[in-house]
Parts: sequence; structure tokens; C-alpha cells
Amino acid sequence: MTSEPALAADWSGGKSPYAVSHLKLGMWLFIVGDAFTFAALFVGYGYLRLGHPEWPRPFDTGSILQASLMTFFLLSSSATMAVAVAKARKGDASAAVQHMVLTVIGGLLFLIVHALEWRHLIQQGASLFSNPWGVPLFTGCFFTITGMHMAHVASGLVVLLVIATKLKHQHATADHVEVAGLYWHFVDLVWMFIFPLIYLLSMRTR
Amino acid sequence: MSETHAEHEAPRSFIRRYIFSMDHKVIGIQYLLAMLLLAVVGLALTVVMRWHLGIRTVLRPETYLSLMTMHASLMFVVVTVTPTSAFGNYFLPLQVGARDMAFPFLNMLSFWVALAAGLVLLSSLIVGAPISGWTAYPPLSAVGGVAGPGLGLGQTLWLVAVALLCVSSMMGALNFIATTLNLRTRGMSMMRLPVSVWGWLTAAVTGLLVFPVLSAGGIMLLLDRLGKTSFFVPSGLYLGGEVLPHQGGSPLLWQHLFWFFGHPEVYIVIVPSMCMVTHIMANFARRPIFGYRYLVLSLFGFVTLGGVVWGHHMFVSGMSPYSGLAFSILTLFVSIPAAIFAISWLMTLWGARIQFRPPMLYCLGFVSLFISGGVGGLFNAQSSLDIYLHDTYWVVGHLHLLFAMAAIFSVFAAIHFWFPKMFGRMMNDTLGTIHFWFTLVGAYIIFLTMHYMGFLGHPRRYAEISQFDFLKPAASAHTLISVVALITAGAQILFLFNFFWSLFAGRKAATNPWNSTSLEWTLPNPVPFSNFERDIPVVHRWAYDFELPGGAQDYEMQTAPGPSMDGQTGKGVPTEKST
Amino acid sequence: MNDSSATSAEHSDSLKPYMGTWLALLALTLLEVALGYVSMSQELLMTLLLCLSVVKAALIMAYFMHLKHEKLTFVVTLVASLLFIMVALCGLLPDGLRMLTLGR
Amino acid sequence: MRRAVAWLVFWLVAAGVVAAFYKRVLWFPPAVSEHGLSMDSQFSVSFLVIGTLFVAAQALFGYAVLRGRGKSGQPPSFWPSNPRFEKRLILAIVGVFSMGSEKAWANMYFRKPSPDALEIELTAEQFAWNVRYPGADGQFGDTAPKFITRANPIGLNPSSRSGGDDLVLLNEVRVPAQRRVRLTLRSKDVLHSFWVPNLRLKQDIVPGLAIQVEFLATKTGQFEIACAELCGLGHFRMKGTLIVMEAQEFDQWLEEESE
Repeated sequence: MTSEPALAADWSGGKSPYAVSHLKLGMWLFIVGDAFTFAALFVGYGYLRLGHPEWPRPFDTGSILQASLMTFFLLSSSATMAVAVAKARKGDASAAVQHMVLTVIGGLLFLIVHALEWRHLIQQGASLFSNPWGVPLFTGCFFTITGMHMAHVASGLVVLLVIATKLKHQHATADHVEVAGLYWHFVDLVWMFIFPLIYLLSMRTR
Repeated sequence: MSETHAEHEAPRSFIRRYIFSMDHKVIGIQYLLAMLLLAVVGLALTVVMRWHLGIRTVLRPETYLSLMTMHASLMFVVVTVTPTSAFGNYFLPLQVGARDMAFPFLNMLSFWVALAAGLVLLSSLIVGAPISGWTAYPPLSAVGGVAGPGLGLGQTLWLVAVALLCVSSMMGALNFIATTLNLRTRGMSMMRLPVSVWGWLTAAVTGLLVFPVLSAGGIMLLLDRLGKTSFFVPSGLYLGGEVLPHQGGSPLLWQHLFWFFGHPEVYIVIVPSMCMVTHIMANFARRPIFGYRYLVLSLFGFVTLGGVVWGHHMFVSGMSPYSGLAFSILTLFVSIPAAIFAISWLMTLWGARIQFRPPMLYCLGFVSLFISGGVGGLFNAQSSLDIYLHDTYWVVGHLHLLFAMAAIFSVFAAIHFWFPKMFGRMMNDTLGTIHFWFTLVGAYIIFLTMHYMGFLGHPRRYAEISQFDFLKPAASAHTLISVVALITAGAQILFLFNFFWSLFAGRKAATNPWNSTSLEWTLPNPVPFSNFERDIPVVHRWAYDFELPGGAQDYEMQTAPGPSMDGQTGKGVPTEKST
Repeated sequence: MNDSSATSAEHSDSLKPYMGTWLALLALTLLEVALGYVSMSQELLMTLLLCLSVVKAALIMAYFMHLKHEKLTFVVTLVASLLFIMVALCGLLPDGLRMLTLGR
Repeated sequence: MRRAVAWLVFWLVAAGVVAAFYKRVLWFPPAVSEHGLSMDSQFSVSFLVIGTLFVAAQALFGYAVLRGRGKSGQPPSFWPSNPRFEKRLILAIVGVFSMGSEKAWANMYFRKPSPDALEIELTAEQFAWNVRYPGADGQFGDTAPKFITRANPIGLNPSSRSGGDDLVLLNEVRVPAQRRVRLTLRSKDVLHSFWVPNLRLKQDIVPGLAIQVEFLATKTGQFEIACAELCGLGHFRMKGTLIVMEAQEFDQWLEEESE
């Protein structure tokens, strides 16, 4: 534990009390805010689901495997991103760029599988306002939350590509890579809640 | 740290310098002027509405409701943004000793998005403004034009404006927090920050916590409107001669999400207002702030309590009565941080040699309005009494006393106080004093009368009162309010005249005309592009060392070394406390 | 900010923690999927899944997002604000049940 | 001298306003419901406490402002604040309010539904009140939006067995005095709010929910029902009438209407 005088010294001005750059602090604050948007969406989903005990559970083993595959892609891309940040920190820009490209590939795979899944559901008759399995709100919530997440993944990919290009031409620093990485991990983190709450709780098993 | 100010030169071209500027000072003034413009529009709507309600019926009911919605929404944008964005932008970096905000580009973006939000709102006035009120309760706001005029495109534009405001506020909030935490100069510890900085920081933290929730709600409402989802629309609504296709949603969910944002929103406005008033008041009372540490603590209280009392807007909404019970008790506890502030003001003023200049007058007016509005809240907070008071004119009067009048008084105080630093000239004292008295008396007559109309049970948002016998006694009250409101609105011309006249013809201001202590007053007029020409000064004391014993002058600048009464050496309160 | 990059560099020498975290996250995901196939009440399943997800989120934040190497005050500030809003938001959940009891 | 006059005026006005409230010269429309009376007494207590607080705070503040005037050159003297006393005072006020108020709240919302209450269903729409009595069998027939027509405003199912004798009225609620009435509040379209100032009863009507409230009217007479939640352009003219009758008279009326 930090003793009180030391703690007070951190806050006495002239330096960052958290020992983080404001770029990083800003990204963390953004992440906290964005997390609340998702939290509110999740709470809204929970609220509506509480009021509908007959909530549909249409995901069969195929869908769950697909979603698990998506989870695998996203988790792996997060891991490569973490490595990219470490490489960038060590000054190994080319290795960092390589790992960022791997990350982008992971993200793209996630998006592609996700889009295929959406197409599959839409072909079965699912839309924002109706679906063949019962309570129409089910697909409303599903498409809204996963759509929001997809938008985040897509924008994260753009950010990663921009930073990777800049890093390659030495216009970006390790700080930029780290901050882009924070955003990417956050996108991953949100999926860690979407996967169980949306998919696993709507499994067709029993 | 690639984005800080010091690294780039002052831009040369007019557009980069004054229009798309990244300089926090220019952005602060842009905010102030844009919000003054919107406030004038909002006030003009009031004039029309008051003419209609109290003097002669001139509007169709739907037009009245659109004007009411637009008045509330515009003023909501204005009062949300002005105390923090206008003054915070200009003075937060100066008061903490920074060369600019942490993210100048984000800052610029934040302003332009906020302006876009204002303009989109105004454009909805042109295509037919929504009639659903600023709370936009579904189903009225969710099912489109079938529910009433203005609920088609107008309501969609309204929602777009709200979304833009969310984005702008988020960008502003994280900028303010990062700046306050990371860019303080050496010696500017948290307990030496001017209270105004604490206020802006608190507003930013609150904004960061709650605006995302509103944007989530906004996304769902937009999808209900455009994507025909049913988050907020229940099954089997019969409107316009047909059964709507929506199924299974809950209007209460929107109310919860909205007020989860909406109540802290009140603190986003009033807390920086309170803090600016505290700061300015100490200056004109020539006294150290009483209980600085308690004030900081109570700010934490406002943030946390603000997050758990939203349900007091929903006592009769059909919410679970057990929730109502909990929200009611929690709400009563808000009186504690509020009382701490009131006691601090009282103690700061007690026995002080007060200088009655306009900024101080507005501060005193603020305190009086704050107390009046605050004690009114003790009625609303009691759930059983709120059954009667809810959605009556009592609430309109209460919210205007606090949320509108007190907040606007703090803005007046801040404009008069900081005008010399922002524009290099002084505003006229006589005009300011006359304007103050007109506005204060007007505000009290108007809004206390509205409290009385609440006793009659007069529901708010009524375009006319001729239909009901129990509203007959309210007719004369409406007339009184309208006449006074027209006079008070007219008195605002005094302020506008004073503002624009002083801009060009006011007396030239000295560097530190008010003998004030915080860092912005060490800077010349106009403040240079990178704020501090050479090195950023080191701070040695808090901002409230007035009446120091044995000094040649009755104040010490924060940059002056020497013994101080601040939080570092004492307890934040002067030692001669017990007499 | 220079000192912050220095502290991060010290910890980024080895890539092992990242691999470990990655494997742990995958294992937890597998566990979650497996739980989905065990027959139990929906409430219990939800509680278990939420707990596991919180563990996963904590792992991501601690290792991938480097919170483990940040100052304690920073971590406390972030986690406290996250927890506060999420707990407060749950205050609106009871009304979801009103749709059940009062719905027509 | 001027200051003395200002003070005198201030105190006279303040005392006058407080007295007017306390003596109920300035007061709400007369209460005609059981819970309304206890709500009024909670209002009285609140007015007394909050009024005192208000006057004291404004007066202290005004005194502090005026006192400092013109005494330049004197060092400040601090009025010793007593945080413990102030904390206790605030907590006491919070305690008194929450106890009194929540008791009234609990009396309204946490009581068991009375078995012998008269059942009435109120279906609000833009901009009218549809009132339904269950008829002789004491049961409401089922409704559905698809059955709604101009002649069948609440969408009564024509094939419903218990619906045949339901009595549907427009904008007129008749209730007996001194008997508990249970209102079931429903909405066809948007939010409305059932608001009768004399009953001291306000309850939002949420489409999709059937919210129930109970009241007991103590006096006969005609009272206005207003809508207190913005429901569209005709919000201001959504008027109904509550007619409280003697129990005997009411029974007679119900019988006549049902035939």
C-alpha cells in the first residue's frame, strides 16, 4: 500500500497522478463511458426478458459452435494485439505491425462469421421486429446489441489499420499502438458478455 | 503527448484561428456566443407561450406543445452546456495552469457537434416540432406521426439532436477529466484547485457516467421509430384507427433510462453553477471559503447520490411501489450535500465586508434561489406528497427556480466576473445591477406563483385551462405570470445590450480588476495563445487566501510563496475559527 | 508519460503471460459452453455464466489491458466507477417483473 | 431605517405566508378521500418544518449579507459553525419526513386488495375516458384491440360470455361514498394519468399494464378528472367527471343502467 504522503505527492500537480499519459487516460475514460452504453443495453435486455418468460431459445448446437468460433477469433486477435503492443514497446515496429495485421485478420474473420450468422438468421425469417421463434423483442435485442458490437469491431479494425500503417511509416508511436490495443481489448471484453448472455442463455437444449 | 498546445504555433489564417480553432479560449467564447443565441431563441418561445397562456389565446394546442417541447429542449442544451463548456473551456486550463486542454482537437469537435445538435433541434422547429415534451415519453414519441403532429420527422430530428449532444458531451467530459487530472501545474494539488475547477470536474465525471445511458436509450428509441422494434412500445396499441404492429415493450423502460441520465443531468448543470458561485463569492466577500474539504466531499456525494435517485421522477409512473419507497428515502439524503454548500455560503458571508458588484449580486441571487428551490424539493422528494404534486405547475416552478433561474444566475455572475479576462473590457455595473433586480424579482414572482398553481392541482403542459372548473382560479395567476414574464424577458435586453456594448465600448480592464487570486488573473489581456508566455507558474497556495493577517494587500495570488491557510498547511478553514 | 512507458516496458519482456491469459480465456469459454449443456435452472445458469464472464473480463483487463501494471489508484477509480453504474442500473430491473404481474 | 423597514416587511410577508398555509387559507381543493386526509396532514407537517427552514435560511442569509455592509477594515469574525448539530438537524428532518411520508405511501400501496371493493375499469384513450362496470355477474368480459370499433370503444369481445352485461360509459365515473373502489387503469394508446385533485389521487396509466388503485370517497359531489401525463394535442381537454353518490342512490342507478 502506498503511504499517504506518497499518495498526496502524486496528486500535487505537475505530473499525472495515475502515471498514465493523457492519451491513455482519455482512452480509458472513453472505454468506461462506452461500457455504460453497453451496460444500459444489457440492462434493457434483461428488463425486457424478465417480462417475457417465454423468451425464445432458438440457438442449436450449430449456432453455438459458430458463436464459439467467433469467440475464439476475437480472443486470439486480442492476444496477438497484446503481443503487438509489447513488441511496439520494445521498439520492434515490424513485429508489432505483423501482429497488428494478425489482429486485423482475426477481427475480419469474426466479422465474416458473424455476418454469415446474421444472414442465416435473416433467411430463417428473423428481422428487427419479428422472428419465427416467438417474442419479437428477441431479435430486436439480438440485432441491436450484436449490431452495436459489430459496429465497434468494424471501427476498431479501421483504427488498427490506420495505426499499423502509420507505425510502418514511423508516424505513430508505441503509445498509439497501446491505446488502439486498449480499444480492441474492450471490444473483446464486451463480447465476453454478449456470448453467454445472448447466445448461451438462448440455447435450444431442453 | 503529441497533441498538446505548446508544440504547435498559433495558426495564422482567420478560419483556423477563430472558426475551426483548437484553442480552448476561442472554443469557450464560441460556446458562450452560440449558447447565448440559442438561449435567446428559447426565451422568445417563452414569450410566445406566456402570451398565449396568460394574455390571449393565439396558438393551436399542438403548436403550444411544440413550442413547449422546443423551449425545454433548447434551454436544456443551453444550460447543460454553458456553465461547464463555455466557462470551463476557457478557464479550466487557465486555473489549473495548463497551456490547453488535453485533447484540443477533440475539444473543437465537441463544440461543432454541440452546435450541430442545436441547429438540428432548431431545424425540427421548421419541419414541425415534436409535441412529446423534452422527456419524449414513448409511446407518444415512439410510434411516429400517427400519435400526433410533429411526431414524425420532427421527433426523429429531435432524437438525432440528442444523440449529437451525447457525443459532444462525452468528448467534452473526457477532455475535462484528463485535463484536470493530468495537466495541473506544479503545486496545484487537488486540494488547492479553485472550487470552480472542482465543479467542472464533477460535471464532467457525472456526464461521462450518464450520457452513455441516454445514448443507449436514444438508440433503442430510434430503432423503435425507424426499425419498428418494440423496446418501448407494448402490444396492442390502437392508434389512428388501427392496431399497431409493435409487441411486448415497456414504456417504463425508457422512463428509467431517461431519468437515469435526466436526474444526474440536473447536477451536471447545477453543481458547476454552485461551484462557480462559491468561487466568485469568496472573491467579493474577501473571505476564504468556509469548509473547502466538506465542499469537495459533498461533490462526491452529489455524484453518487445522483446515480441512485432517478426514480423520484417516477413515483406515480406505475413503477413498483417498493422502488418508490427506496428512491424517496435516498432522495431526501440529497439535502445533506446541498445543505453543506448552503452552510458554506452562509459562513463565508458571515461578517464579511461584501463588495456589492454585479457578479456578487448574481451570486447572492443564486443562493437565495437555490435555497427556495431546494426547500421545495423536500416536498417533491416525499413520495406520498408527490402523488399530488407530480406533473403539476409546482414541479414547473420548482425546476425553473433551481435548474433554470439559479443556473442562469450563475452564468450571469460568471459572465460579469470573467468578462474582463475574456474580452479585455469591463461590463457596466449600473446596467448589471438593474438587470439583476428585475430578473430576481421577476423570477420569484413567476415561479412562486407557479408553486401556488401546483396547489390547485394545475397539470403542466396544458395548452388551455378553459375546460376545467378547478382551474378557474388559475386564470388570474396565469395573467400575472405572463405580464411579469414579459417584463422579465424584456429586462434581458438590458443584459444583452450590456454584453455587446461592453464588448466594443466597455472600460478597458486591468489585468486583475477584481483583486482575485487564481491563475487566470496573472495573465495579460488578451490572454496569449499558449496562455503562459514563458514557464508555467508554480502554485504555492489555494485560491482563497483573502484577509491574510499582516499582508500589505488583502489577498495573495496562488503563485505567491509564503504561509497560507490552504488544505496543505491547515484544514482548509482558517485557524481563527473559534471565537 | 515517459515514466509510464518505462514501467510498461519492464513488464513486456516476456510474452508468456499473454499466452497464459489467452489459454485461460479459451478454457473458460469452453467451460461456459459446457455449462450451457448441463441441465439446470435458467437463473442458476445465468448466475454461473455471469460469474465466469466477470472472471474473463477481469483477466482481459488485468493482462491484455495492462491494468495489473497500472497504479492501484487508477485501477480502483476505473473499477469503482464501472461497478457503481452497473449496480445502480440494476435498480430498474424490478419493473421488468411488473410486465409479468400487471400485464394483460 | 430603511433596513429596519425591509426587515419588518420581510418578516411580515414570511409570517403571513406561513400562517396562510397553516390556517389553510391558501390550500388545496378540499380532500374527499380517506387517504387524502392523511396526505393533507403530512402536507401540514411539511409546511411547518420546511417553511421554518426556508424562512430561517433566507433570513440568516439576508442578515449575513446586510451585516457585512460598510464595516470596512474590521477583521472577519467567524460564526462558529457546529457541524455535529447541523448534521443531526438534517438527519432528524430527513427521518421525520421519510417516516411520515412513507407511512402514507405504504397505506396507499402496500395494503391488501379489499375483497368487497367495487370494481371499475377505466380505459383511457386520446382524449377520453372509457369507464366500465362489470355488470350483474361481477366479471369483466375480455377485450382485445382487434375488436375496437367506434361502437365498441374498448374492444369488448362480442363472443365473451361475461361481457354481455358489462356497462360502458364515456367520461363519467360514478362511485358510492364510503365504500372502497378499485380502479383498474388501462390505456388504449399512449401514456395518460388519472388525476382527481379532490381525491388526492394521481396514477399514470401505462399501456400494456393494468395498474390498480384503491380509494374510498368520503363525501358526495361531482369532481373533475383530468389527465396529468402529456398524451398528445388534446391533453388539455381530456376531461372526465367523478360523481360520488350515496351508496343507496348508486345501487339504484347501477340497477337502472344495467337494464
